[in-house]
Amino acid sequence: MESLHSILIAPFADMAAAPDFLIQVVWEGLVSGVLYALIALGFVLIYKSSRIFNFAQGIMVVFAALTLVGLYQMGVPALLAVILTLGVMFVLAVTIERVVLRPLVNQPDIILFMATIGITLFLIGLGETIFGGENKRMITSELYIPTGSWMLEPFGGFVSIEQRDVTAVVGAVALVVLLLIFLNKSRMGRAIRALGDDHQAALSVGISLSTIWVIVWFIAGIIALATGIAWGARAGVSFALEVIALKALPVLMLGGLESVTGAIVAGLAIGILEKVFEIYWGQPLLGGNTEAWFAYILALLVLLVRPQGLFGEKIIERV
Amino acid sequence: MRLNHKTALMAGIFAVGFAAPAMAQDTLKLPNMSYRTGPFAATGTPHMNGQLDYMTMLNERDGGIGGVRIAFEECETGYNTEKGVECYEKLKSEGALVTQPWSTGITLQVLPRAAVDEIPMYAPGYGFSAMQDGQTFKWAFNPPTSYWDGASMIMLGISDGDLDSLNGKKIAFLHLDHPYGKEPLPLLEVMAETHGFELLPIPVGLTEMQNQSAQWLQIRRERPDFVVMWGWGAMNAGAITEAVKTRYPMEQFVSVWWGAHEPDLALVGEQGKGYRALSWNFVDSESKLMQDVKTHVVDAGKSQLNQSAGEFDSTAYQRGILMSVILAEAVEAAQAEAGTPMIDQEQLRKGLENVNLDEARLAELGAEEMMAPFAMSCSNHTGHASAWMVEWDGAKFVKVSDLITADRAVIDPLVEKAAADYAAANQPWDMNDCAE
Amino acid sequence: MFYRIAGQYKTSYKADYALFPVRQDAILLAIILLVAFVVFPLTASDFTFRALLIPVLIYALAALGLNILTGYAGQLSLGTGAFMGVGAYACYKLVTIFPEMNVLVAIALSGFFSAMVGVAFGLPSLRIKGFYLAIATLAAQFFLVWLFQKWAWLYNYNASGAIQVPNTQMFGVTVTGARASALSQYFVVLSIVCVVTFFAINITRGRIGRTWKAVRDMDIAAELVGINLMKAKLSAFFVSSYIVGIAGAMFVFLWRGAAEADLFDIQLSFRVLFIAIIGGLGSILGNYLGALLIVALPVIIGTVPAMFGLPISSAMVEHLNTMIIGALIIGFLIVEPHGLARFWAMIREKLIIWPFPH
Amino acid sequence: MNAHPGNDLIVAPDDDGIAKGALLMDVKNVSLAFGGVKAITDISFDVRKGEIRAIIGPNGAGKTSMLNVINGFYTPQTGTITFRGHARRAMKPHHAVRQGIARTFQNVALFKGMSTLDNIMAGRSVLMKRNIVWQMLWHGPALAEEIEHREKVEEIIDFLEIEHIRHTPVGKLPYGLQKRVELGRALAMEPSLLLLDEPMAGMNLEEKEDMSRFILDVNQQRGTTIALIEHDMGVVMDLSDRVVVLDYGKKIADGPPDQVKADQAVIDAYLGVSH
Amino acid sequence: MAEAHALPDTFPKYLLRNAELFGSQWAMRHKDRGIWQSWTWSQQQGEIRDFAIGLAELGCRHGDKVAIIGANRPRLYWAVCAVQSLGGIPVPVYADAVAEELSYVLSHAGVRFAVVQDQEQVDKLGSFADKLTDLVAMIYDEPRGLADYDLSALHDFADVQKMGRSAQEEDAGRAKAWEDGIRSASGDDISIMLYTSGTTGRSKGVMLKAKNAVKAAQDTVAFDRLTEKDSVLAYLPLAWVGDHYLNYAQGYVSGFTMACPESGQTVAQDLRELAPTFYFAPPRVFEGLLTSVTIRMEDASRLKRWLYRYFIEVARKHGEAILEGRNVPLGARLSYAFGNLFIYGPLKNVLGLSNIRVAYTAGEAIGSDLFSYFRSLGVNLKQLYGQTEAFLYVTCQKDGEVRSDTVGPPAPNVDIRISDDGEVQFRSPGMFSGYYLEDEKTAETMTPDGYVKTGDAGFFDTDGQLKIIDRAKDVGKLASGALFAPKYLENMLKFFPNIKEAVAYGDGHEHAAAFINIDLQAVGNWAERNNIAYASYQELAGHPLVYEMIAANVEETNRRLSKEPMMAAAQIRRFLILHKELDADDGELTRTQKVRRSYVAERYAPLIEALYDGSSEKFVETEVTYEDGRKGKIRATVKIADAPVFGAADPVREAAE
Repeated sequence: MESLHSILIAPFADMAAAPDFLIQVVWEGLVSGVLYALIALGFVLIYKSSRIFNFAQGIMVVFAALTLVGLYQMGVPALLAVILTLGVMFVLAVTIERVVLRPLVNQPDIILFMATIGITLFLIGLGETIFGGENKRMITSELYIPTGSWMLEPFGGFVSIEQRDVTAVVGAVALVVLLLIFLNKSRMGRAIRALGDDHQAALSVGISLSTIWVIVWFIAGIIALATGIAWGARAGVSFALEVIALKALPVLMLGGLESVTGAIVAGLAIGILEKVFEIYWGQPLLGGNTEAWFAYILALLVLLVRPQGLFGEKIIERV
Repeated sequence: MRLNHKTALMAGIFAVGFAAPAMAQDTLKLPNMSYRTGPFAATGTPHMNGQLDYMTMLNERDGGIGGVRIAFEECETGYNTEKGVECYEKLKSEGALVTQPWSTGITLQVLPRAAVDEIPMYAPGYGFSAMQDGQTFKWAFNPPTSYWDGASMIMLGISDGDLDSLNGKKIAFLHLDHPYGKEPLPLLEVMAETHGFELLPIPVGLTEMQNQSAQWLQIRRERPDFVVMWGWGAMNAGAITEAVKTRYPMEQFVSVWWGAHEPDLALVGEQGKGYRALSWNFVDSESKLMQDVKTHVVDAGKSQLNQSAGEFDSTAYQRGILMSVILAEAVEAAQAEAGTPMIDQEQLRKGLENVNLDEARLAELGAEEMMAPFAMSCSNHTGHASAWMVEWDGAKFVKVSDLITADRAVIDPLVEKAAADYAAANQPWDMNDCAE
Repeated sequence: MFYRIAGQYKTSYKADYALFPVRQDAILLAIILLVAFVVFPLTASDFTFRALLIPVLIYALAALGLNILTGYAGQLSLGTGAFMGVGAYACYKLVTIFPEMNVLVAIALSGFFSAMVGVAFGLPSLRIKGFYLAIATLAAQFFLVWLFQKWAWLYNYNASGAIQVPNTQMFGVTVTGARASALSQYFVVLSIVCVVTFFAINITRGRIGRTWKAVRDMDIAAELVGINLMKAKLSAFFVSSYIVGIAGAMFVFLWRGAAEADLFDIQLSFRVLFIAIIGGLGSILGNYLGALLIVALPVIIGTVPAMFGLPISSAMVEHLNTMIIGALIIGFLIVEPHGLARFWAMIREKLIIWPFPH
Repeated sequence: MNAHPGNDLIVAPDDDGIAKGALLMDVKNVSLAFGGVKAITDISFDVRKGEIRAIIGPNGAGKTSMLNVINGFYTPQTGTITFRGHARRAMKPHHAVRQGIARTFQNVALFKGMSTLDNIMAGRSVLMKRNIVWQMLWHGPALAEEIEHREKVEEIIDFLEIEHIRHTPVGKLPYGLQKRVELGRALAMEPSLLLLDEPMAGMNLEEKEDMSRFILDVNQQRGTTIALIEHDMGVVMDLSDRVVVLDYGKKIADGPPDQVKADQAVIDAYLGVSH
Repeated sequence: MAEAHALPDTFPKYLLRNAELFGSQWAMRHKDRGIWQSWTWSQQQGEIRDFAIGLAELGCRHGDKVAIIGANRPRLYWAVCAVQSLGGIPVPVYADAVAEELSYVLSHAGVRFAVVQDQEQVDKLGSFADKLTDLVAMIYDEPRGLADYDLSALHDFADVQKMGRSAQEEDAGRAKAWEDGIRSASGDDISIMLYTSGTTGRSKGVMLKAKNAVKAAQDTVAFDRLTEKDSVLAYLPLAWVGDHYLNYAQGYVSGFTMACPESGQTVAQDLRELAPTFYFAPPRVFEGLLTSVTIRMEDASRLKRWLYRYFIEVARKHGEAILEGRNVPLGARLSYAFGNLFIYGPLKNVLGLSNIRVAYTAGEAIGSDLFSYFRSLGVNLKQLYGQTEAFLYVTCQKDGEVRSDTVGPPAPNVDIRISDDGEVQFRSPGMFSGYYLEDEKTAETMTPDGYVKTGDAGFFDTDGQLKIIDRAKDVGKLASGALFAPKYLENMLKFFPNIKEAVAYGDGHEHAAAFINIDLQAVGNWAERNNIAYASYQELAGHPLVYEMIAANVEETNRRLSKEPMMAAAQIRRFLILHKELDADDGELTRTQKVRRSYVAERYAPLIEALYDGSSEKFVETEVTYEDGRKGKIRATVKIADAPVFGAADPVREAAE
């Protein structure tokens, strides 16, 4: 009886008792969710265009952020460093296309998946070799990202909102909007979308497959840099960031591997729900740290009901 | 022809595999299990640089210890326990005189093995607190002070020496969810009971170190009177930034010595003012010790440290120097007792038991401002040096307390029990005979 | 060349089903076993045992378990590490609750616990397929590791949260704990691995193995030839998790000596997955080859700079090592996506038709 | 020391006590729809023991759906199927196999990574009983069982003349041979009713002749009842004893080939679509 | 009971003996259902007994002819013995014989039963059933497709065995009676009737008496020391004397294991699996093997090619000497041992020749390079010369005394003489007792003093080995009166890999001359390697460099001829390379790919004229038939080349004197 109370009633009572705190929790979750969604977006783009489950998206975030900070530390002005980093990400995209994707065309999914894990290891080694393994500070102010915070005071409590988080959210929204415009309006974008359905159809647009791949990986690189800046601003830049990228997996599954909308919605949902669950159920009842698994279990439960994910297309079995 | 290339590749791989590793001779093999990679590299690297640079300094300045050069080889573990065990075996096979496991996880794995292999284990400022019981832990040493000592000193520090003033208070214990982070818990639980404060352990998983918003939301909700941090690596930076964000009063935020790490605080700068840490060492870049290191190593370009980031003046780097100072003391003591510069593991163990860094010796070394004096013995493998509270003033750490000494009355019985339990769980277990 | 198969014909199906229908394979295996059981024990150092041989064997066994699930039954798993953990913690509990229990029995029993957990997390495989299924195993991975941390009963409320392997004896020889010699642990590991491998070969070549492969190749068709998909998938999860579980128990009891929850993190899962894939999915031999490459190679690479006296810091070696392993994985996937086992099969085929090229 | 060399007559194993010519399966008023789309509308027909029954019709007539209903892959909304005296509407495909219904597929559905032998052996999974413990030990009962079934499978391999590809992974075989292996796998299940979904699709003339011969041999020598879907009218008319014609999911004719051929509705249906 | 100690004189008697002596030794294997199904001698005896008694139940009696038609299958071999055990006469017939031919043989022999392999043969026999008035029943091995045939006169082999078994069950003495029947049989009974394939005229039924057949086999089994430990792969046509003798007769006498391949297409694979110890193949099989080795080695890696070339050279130098146990330097032995490890062993392994103790080739001449190649690898390859009428062996080579250009000294107990006109004649233990129902032809073949005319021309070489040069009727004389044996020349030419076919002329002419067909594959390869472009056979054939190459071959032929006293006069002075390949579709070759010399001469008369009128080229127009049956004409100007001749040491004008 008591346990039922603590599971079903007490958490909601808590929420009602301190709505400001609830808002803070949701906001924190939302910010995480935006970043999850960004990482997942990189996954989705690559998966849509090449059926590759790109495990390296996480390390690309770290690598982009490290490159940016590393270049700055070498004395390159901040904004130039951003441009140079984009150049590095482009070179990376071209290299991956040439060295990894092209020879592995038509291999089974799991092989490509493993290859991206190989890329991950390689980039970790490369990044550590060049930039060292220690934690670095993101060059937040140098990039004109505001660092202060706003204090809202609703319901007699307070909600602290970091300006850089707001920047991250705004930046992410802008990035997504730009991306959607690109995908829907440009010829290249349409080719990428078509690729998900049919290679031939995409080729008929007149753009070669390898060009598309380079572009897609490059876009994934841009997203990675954006994610890296946003996340790095919160917790510094180090290889520990990579583990966060694993969170993108349940986001993807939940959203459906091919759905851009799915990635965004699922990212936000997971970000908020895991935080709320952790604060109101996990910490009081389960000893905390439930964020380590909440997203996966949630995705699993949803998949049991909808095996193709929330926004995936229904799979009809035929013989 | 593809096959032939592949065959050649395989042949090469196996050829390399069976070649025996070369061995150097006539050196004191004092290897270190370092981690300059991975999420803990940030705090690990300066310590390891310090350890290495002091040994290099001895080699450069004195030609080693007792005329024998020191081979301070590093084996990279990445804070990974598996790699650590591999390193242990590798270094053991190379004839290491000492094992410095550098992570509580690795320490726990290596502890029983080192006892069987009869290699002294040197875990300065970390490891298993019960290792102070030299009678049980014949081969393990954790000078100058243990985590339980540290926890006790922090409690004394925040209560200004009056533990009962903590009665009714709520103290959050923000720790890495790892053997290291859990280490002080038994002591804190006992103290909470005795002194009537509420202990709220808040673990931080390895994957959450950089995103502790859940933990800090909990702290915000629970509003503890103090947050005691037992973090490492990227966790500390994460916690400090979150604390600032959550507007947790910095003066109620205290860390164990690893939290006295300037780069972590540099992230928040002025906003970190009032943050405190217990430290058994203090920066004194002008001391003779540090100046010798600067002259012989840093300026000679033989150091790996990151000068531009001010690493030389950092607490962590200088703490690393002191870690090697203690070990070098032990080697000297061992050489004196053995009457030969080339010592073996058993002799080094004896040497460690005979380390006596009293004020005079510290002054002789030029480190009198840098740490408190202590001495080890057969039955005391920790030495229990006292420590200071240091506080971040927005740019650097400053001493804000006198030397604090741990409360032995609480700790020693716990140590005794833990040591006995340990020996029981690891039967058969060889004890150290300290009667002589 | 050395394979002379002329005259090695089979006059009964029984002979056709011999473990090694080709004599030279049997000879080769005999040589390998001789080296493993006699030559290594006489020559290898503790370091070789502890850093190379024992981990290679244990990882190979874990990869074998995974391979049954992923390579034979086609169900991708990213949770191997956690299932190893279940085996390890189960073994620890068994040994501490029943101190009189022979550690071999404890290891064998601990596999059943991981098998049970494996089946539980395998249930979603009936509805979820392909990469989506990976989420089920990932959920297992993260949830179980969390459980290992939070459920203090599992580590006997040990302050450090770690489990410490006690010294136990078998036939008067200490085989676990710090007092066990590397040699005795090696023998125990080797024997278990040999026996399990033998069983695994038998299962995979018989009816059950065929059922798994059928499900892997085309599950709809498998169902329509009368294979009960639920039974097939869950039996694969069971057998796979059992083997992975005892590999986990051995991992801690016969190699590491102590463990904390993080040991069984996703990196371990990936490592085992690498071994299975580089070795060759759907192969038994591949697991050993893969383990040799993934486990032994870094150790060997680590000794190379020292051998040539190169002044490279150990951290740099580690960084380069990570890069090399990453590049190797990509390289191997490009050159031979079916893994080292296929590579060996090609060499063997070449040796059989030597001197002809095809 | 094999006691039975050469080629023993393969005896139909489905000793189900149903006399030749008696009712084996009765499909009654079956309808099937996906969403709102009707695939099959109220179809009834029967299959008698020992006959070759053809189901024909233009593209999209619902032929494959009909087979899918018969072997339990689809569950019809209405109607019953009585097989060997047991009536049912829904069942799991593997239960259908246990009841004695085996099938092949329009697009070959073999286990690509497995050899011909293993594919056919997989068809006997249902008939093999040894549990995992025996399988682990292999030597002894599991091996004896394996050999027992291997002998049966070798008979099929011999029967279908695919000895030379016994150990070839089926993914590497040409299409015609794959079809043959698939037939072998279905035969391995020792079915009382064999469903063939366009067994000759995509084959050249020679392959079609071979396949026709195998189908006839299966029917005659093993006494297996066959229901087949086929596009090639010539083949159907030659092979089958009775034909049921579907169009747009409805039955439009049913009877012996000659009668069906002359049926006006059938002629119209086939003229309506170009072939 | 004196008989018990004497050697058996019929094959069924050997069956009983073998079942007793080697009861648990393997008698028969058959690759079937993926494995080598095997029977021991006692199992084989059981199978044969059941079938024989069943056959007897069907009415088979002493003297009945029983046709055996099909591929090499254990049951057909058992049928042979079963028939013999009943005193009947098995008549094996070529399975690929057309209905017409089959109908002639079966009605000529008056078969009462036919044991056939499968539906195909049943159908074939059915097509002329009206002619087989004596036929009582047909028994088939494979039931496939025969289910709905009229069953009254058609029996499954297994059913007949079943009948046999139930007869034994009913009458316990039946088996004993069967064995007694065998024991009491006479060696004078006809053991088998083999119809010679009719290259000329109708097939003739060669009757072989049991005791003669057995004696011949005993001799050669002793000669090659064959034992029950040996094994063979029976892949040659069942109806051919070679198969019956080498596998069946020798098998029963020695007790070795006979193995039947899975099918005609899998012989190479089966050979490789089985690795028999005794092997027979006609030269073209060895040639095919060598060609495939050469071609496959071309694609091998550089290292392998080098190893191959190096060690084959070592083998060429020392291999035969080592095989024959002659003195070889230690270094060479060592090289050879390495060669064995890296090349010879693996090569023999992939060819299935690893365990060969004795191998024979016969039927046509074999090139010395080809012959030496296999011998140098350590394959004890030898030649024999034989005939159906002799029950195979006339001559055969002894181990260690092997040459490629002779067929060896007379086989044990064989008496050979060369007639005045050069024809080889013999008397042998296995000699036939006459053609069935054709006494006239028997008389034509036998000399009055009991020798058999072989129809082959030949002579004994100095070391007593027989050399066969041609069919006796083809041997002609040059205008000078010197011996001219066209086939001999042709064979010598054909041993060059570049020459596929040769047609030699010279009978009645001043000198010998030849048409040559190049081997498109070999010469084409050569052209490719030397960057010689060509669009057609015709173009390649006319290429000057090709002429040069062939001229060198002809010259070498002449050099060799000059060393042979009998042949030196017939050196080839002029030759031409024919502009088209000789083709069976154009009637230039028989269907068995033998040159029809006279037809070619007629068709290319202008070219022959040119060979002898000294002109250096000649325009010809030839009608050809394309593969699809259309006819067309090809035109070409064919060059004629001269070849140097070598002085003979001692020209001999007459052959056998």
